[in-house]
Amino acid sequence: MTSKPLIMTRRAALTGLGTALALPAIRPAWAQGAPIKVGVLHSLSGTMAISETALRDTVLMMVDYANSKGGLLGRKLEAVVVDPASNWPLFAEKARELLQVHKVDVTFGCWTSVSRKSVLPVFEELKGLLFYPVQYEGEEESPNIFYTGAAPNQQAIPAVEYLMSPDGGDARRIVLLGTDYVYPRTTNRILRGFLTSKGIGNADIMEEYTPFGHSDWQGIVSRVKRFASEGKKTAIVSTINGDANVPFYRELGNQGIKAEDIPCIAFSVGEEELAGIDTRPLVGHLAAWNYFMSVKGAPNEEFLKLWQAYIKNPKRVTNDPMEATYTGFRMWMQAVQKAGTTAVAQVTPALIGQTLMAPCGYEETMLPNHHLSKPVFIGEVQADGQFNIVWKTPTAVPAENWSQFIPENANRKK
Amino acid sequence: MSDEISPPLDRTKPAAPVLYLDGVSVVFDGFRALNNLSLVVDPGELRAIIGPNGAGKTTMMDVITGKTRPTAGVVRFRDHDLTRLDEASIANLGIGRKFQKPTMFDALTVFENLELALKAPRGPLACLRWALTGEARRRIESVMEEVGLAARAQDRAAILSHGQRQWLEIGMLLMQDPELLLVDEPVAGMTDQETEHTAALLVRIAGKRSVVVVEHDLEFVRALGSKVTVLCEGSMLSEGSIDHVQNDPRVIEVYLGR
Amino acid sequence: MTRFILRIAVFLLLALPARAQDAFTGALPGLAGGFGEIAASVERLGSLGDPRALPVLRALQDGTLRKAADGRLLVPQGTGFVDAATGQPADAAGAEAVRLNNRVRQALRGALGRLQLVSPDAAERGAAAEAIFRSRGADDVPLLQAAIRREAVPEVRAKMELALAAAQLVASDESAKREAVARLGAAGTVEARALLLEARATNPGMATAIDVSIASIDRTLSFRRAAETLFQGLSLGSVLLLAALGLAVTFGVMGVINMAHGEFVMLGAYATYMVQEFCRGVPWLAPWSLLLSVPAAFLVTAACGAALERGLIRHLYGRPLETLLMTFGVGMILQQAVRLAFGAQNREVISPAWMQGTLTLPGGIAVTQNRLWIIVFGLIVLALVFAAIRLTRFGLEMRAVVQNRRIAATMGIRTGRVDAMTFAFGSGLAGLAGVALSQIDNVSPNLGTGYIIDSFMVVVFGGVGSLAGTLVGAMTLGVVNKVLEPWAGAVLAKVFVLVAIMLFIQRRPKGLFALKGRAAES
Amino acid sequence: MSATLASPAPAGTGRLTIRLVLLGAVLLLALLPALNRLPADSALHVSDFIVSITGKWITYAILALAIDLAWGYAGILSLGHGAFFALGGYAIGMHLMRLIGPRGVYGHPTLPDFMVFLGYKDLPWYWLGFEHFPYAILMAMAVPGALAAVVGYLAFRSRITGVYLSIITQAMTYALMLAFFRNDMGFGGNNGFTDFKELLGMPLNTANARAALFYASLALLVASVLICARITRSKLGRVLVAIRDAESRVRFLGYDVTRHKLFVFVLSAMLAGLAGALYVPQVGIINPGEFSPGNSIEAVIWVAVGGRGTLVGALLGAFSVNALKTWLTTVAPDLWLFALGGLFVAVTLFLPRGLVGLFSKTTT
Repeated sequence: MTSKPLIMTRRAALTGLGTALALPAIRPAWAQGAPIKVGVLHSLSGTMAISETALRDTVLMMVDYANSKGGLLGRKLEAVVVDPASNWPLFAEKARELLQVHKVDVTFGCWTSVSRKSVLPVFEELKGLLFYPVQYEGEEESPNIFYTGAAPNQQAIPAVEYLMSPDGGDARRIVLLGTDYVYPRTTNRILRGFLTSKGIGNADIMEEYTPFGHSDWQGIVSRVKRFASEGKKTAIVSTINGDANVPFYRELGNQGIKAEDIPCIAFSVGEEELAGIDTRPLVGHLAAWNYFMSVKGAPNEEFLKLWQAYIKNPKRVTNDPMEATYTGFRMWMQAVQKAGTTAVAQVTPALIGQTLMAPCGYEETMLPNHHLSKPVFIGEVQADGQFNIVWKTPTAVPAENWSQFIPENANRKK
Repeated sequence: MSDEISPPLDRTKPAAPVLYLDGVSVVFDGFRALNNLSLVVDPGELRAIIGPNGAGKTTMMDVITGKTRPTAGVVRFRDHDLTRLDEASIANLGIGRKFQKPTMFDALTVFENLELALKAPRGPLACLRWALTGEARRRIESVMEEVGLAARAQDRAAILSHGQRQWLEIGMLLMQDPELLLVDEPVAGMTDQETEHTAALLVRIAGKRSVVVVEHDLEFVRALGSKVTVLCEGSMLSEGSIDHVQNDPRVIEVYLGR
Repeated sequence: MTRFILRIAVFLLLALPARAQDAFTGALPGLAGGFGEIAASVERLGSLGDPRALPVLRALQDGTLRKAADGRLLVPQGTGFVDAATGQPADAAGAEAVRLNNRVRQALRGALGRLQLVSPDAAERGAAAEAIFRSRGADDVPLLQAAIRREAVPEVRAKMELALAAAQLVASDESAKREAVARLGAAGTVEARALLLEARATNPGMATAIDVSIASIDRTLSFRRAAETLFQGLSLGSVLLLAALGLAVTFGVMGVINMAHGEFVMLGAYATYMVQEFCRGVPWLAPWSLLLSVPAAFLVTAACGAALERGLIRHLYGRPLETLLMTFGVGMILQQAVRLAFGAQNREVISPAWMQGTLTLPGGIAVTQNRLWIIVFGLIVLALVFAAIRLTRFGLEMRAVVQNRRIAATMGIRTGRVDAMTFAFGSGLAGLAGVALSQIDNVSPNLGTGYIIDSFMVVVFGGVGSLAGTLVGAMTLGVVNKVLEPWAGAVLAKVFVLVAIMLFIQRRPKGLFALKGRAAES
Repeated sequence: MSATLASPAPAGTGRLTIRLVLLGAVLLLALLPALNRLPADSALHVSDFIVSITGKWITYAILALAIDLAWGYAGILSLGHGAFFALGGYAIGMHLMRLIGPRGVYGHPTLPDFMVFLGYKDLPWYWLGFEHFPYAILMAMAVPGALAAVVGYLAFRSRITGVYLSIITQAMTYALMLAFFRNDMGFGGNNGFTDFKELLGMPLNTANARAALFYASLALLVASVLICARITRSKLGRVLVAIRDAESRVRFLGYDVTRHKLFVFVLSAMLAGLAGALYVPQVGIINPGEFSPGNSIEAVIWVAVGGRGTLVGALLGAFSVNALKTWLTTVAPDLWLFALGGLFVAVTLFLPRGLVGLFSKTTT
């Protein structure tokens, strides 16, 4: 890592110090064009720091980017960074602090669903604006949150369709492996509904959950091998989260599960995660995302250049949630310009219908359900830790945050 | 040890023993700390126990007070089988113990230490409701008087001198109002005058209660003027008056020879 | 190389009727198309038996096959490229690599297998047989029969026979099929079972024979499964053993509760990473990096341990609970320091080749190499710890200080130094655990936190101060966990084990291998 | 064996000062929600943030008191008190979930969303009764109390003390954390319970509700201080200190140490449970992360920082460490762990009696 984040933080720290000291007293009045405040609510310590620090850096990069373009509405942008420390009640507390004490105009933050669920009531109560940049299980809609990651229909279902296609290996037996929390549970429930609709019976589905940070995959991987020996082509759909992936993939490699025989498609493994794994034994295993670093085209090149220059490391990778952060930030900037103010009440309607040529190379649109239309890519792991895109949707897919495969959603009016 | 096997006690005899040990053995990892030890203490008796280091004196006290379970043998207090009871129940039956190294509660004052030892209901709720009555206060004050700590009532036990700590612990023993007192090396660290005072105190107590004293200091034991039991390697070596045991060749060999 | 190609040519001419030479060039353009076309043309190239196909397919597999803008395919040769169809040198400027997907890889494996069945290298022939086994087709039967006739190496021959059986299962010859069913049944592998199940659906007439074979495989497999569960348990146990050994020294011997123990494990893993990065720059050192990191990790964490003991812990002797709280603070600091120094992301530690893949033991029991080595490593470390405590001067002084500090001091032992060394020793052992964990887990700042409670449980369960207890405790916990896992799931298995330990400590508060007697009483 | 440091509350005039300071602090705290009602531009205005965060700290302070009662007085260092706190939180969380009723995203009349989602047809039996507030509050005390009774009985009976007890209680909270993370437990898995709507007919997320919860917490804090003071000043308090300093000696005086320890441990767990029950509606979420061993250790450290064995110390520690943490996670998001970790080290090393030790004149 470079020392860049440290320096940034110190700057953020100083501004934070200023506001914190002024906390009980009257806040200093800015002479003219008080800066626009951008809250950054990502864990910098604890278990989620591994994923979320890169997003913190992405937001800081975007603040720099906006300022280099002369700010917004003639005002400077200023980031307020806090550390909710992977602690969910602390997320709620910090959200309230950002909104009430620092009076931020917009917040970018959260990774896990539980952290989002924890801050949701706060944002709704205080009429804040949150951009949530990670793919998630859907089944939610809040007037105060914009979801710039994928809904299940933009990731999970195309991925399984691919596995069942001739190109993906004609899988007819599916292993659903996940970390035991709501995103895998929901995704797998949706997938079960989808698989049933495709004529795959329950006997051909294996579902297994492990705790967070699970590190001993020996038993499960051998059970998968056994399950795959029932005479039908088998594939693994992994919703394994975070830290558990490295030991999982190591075990997969060591037990000799080759992508040609039992391909494994992951929804939570991106370039950042692969950076910690020796990918040579894993070539050919898959991931489904709405963006890969290896996407070709000018929008992505611009994004990469911006990022690697900001982080001062030409080798640092980008990933899907970073792209979603970037896209969300750009759309927010556009909406602010359109609305002529940062007031949430005006920015929110201005956001709907915003379009952006995103780094993924497709034009993405903010839909009335606060989700984006996004393309879906399937990438194969390469020996160099990048993904080779083997399949993509022809156009951006609109998000369905209420899945049609969940029976309880049947009577929900669209 | 079931009750049926243990030897019947003759309750008709006026002086049934207070403490009755028969064939008690304690084995730690093959090491015999006590070896077929038998001991009988009568009501009101003052008994001194001496023996070289490792003779099993402290282990014997541990067995009586429930700290250590015997590997074999009978341990009775009046008609209670002590091998089945824990320390607290044994203490509540009326056996008080003073430790070799004076042990008390350093964070509490002298008064409070004695108050804790005072015979009273011991349950948590009873302790919560406990209020110091005039009578209890008088008892504590009289014991403080007796052990010479009246002036230090409000001092913390931590700042007492070694001798004063010995006294405080004896005082706590008295507060418990036990039928049998086990006193382990009560005069270590005491001045001659204090030692004399202690001997007199123990003799005085012994009239009403049974007292077992473990001590190295033979002068002190002589001052007690009681029956003496000599332990060696976990067994009884000799028993009788101080003169008798001092002249017993086996005792001399153990203390001086080999 | 030329001789080899000649042999292929001769063999192919013998084995197959001559086909039109331009079938090869006809199949090539497909490689420049979509994945479906690539796969189809790979299959055609494989079945053509044209010697020119081999370099093309190999280049495709290695990712070095290029396609030019005009659709010509370029194969690397020497420093440049040649046109795959004509063999003429060609300019690769502007050409892009032909990409693979799993379907292509599958086809490629079969095609290369068919072509490599005549390779002079026995290992390559064996791999080829395995590849055909996986991608078998009815066409492979004559190919394999010819290869088996010429094969001299028994192991390779066995693999070929198995592949033949797999191919016969999808061919039309009924009697050969029956034979194949029996042979696959005798093979007793998961893969054979899968083939048989597949065949059962398409050959209803042979259902009974197939069921007999499957039943025989299932018997073999259930035995193998039990053995593998045991191995997995021992493997988990050895990880726990490594993590707990350091605690057995610092907690068991010194009575110091070091909540930063997990962070020391993490530091050991980062030391492994650092050594690897250093060795990467020195090519001849690179293969030894993991071995080098063993002493490096030990020294780094031992130094940290010594610093912690001298700087902080020694002021708190006799106050174990304070030490616990203080080291928790130290753990927080270490974790964040590493996070700032190395970044929050995982670091990649590459396993050396000898630690990758699976080893098949007699009886077909498959064990993963990295786990196997960690078991060996754990036992070696245990033996060294035992030797260090029992046989060295340092061990003697350590035991003396533990038993009676004052007397040890009067005998001229510098107790402060012994304390520091003992603590450093225990911390160094944590570093060794870090080396092992870098091979199976994330190298991230959180690495150690997942192991600390389990390690404490091992030490408490086994009996504080007893190395034998630590060994038995770790292995028991590992095996019990793995035996329970299939029924209860990974989480409940762990919860059950924790509850069981809490109840067990009821019965034996001092653990399995308790020290008894007066020494333990005080 | 166990900690030998001293000191029940200092006697005489010191005690009076402490009472006055405490009374002043309580009055000051009681003013906060009122100041919150002042117009936002008033110099004395206190933001919602301050009110809600202070309310949260008050529940932490109750937890700290509970820990101090067990550790500072009876020498029982439980590293699992976070579990009692979390169980209390779950009990009230279950009540709050039941109150959501058909307002959940799936509109099911009785089942919470996550149950609809996992395909439950009926409420599991252990959810029955939680629609009644008194029952939920009872459970917020009874469940932690019962757990403490079982674990405590097993541990104290076999005389597991000191660090062993700490390790066992830590394993207890760890096991509970793993268990509650399981979605199949019927407690919402990792997501736990969130998006509460109302409590006792009062919509949450309003200034009124915040003030009410704040005063309820403050009342419980005052009650806890009084209960703890009543205990520590009684002979029971002295027995506990005696157990802390020389457990076996207390046995030889005829006290049933197991019962005394169990009494205080269960009481402490129940207090922690109640604190958790007040904490959850204020922060709006309860999830298994509350069971994480680190949380329990942190709570113990509040007590150590403030000064254990004194009730004021526990309060002081809980407020000061949490205030510091809130401030630092914003001011120095990358470096606050150094500051906090360093504080823990410094306090154990240089201030064995905690911050209170700085002010108290009594000598040891």
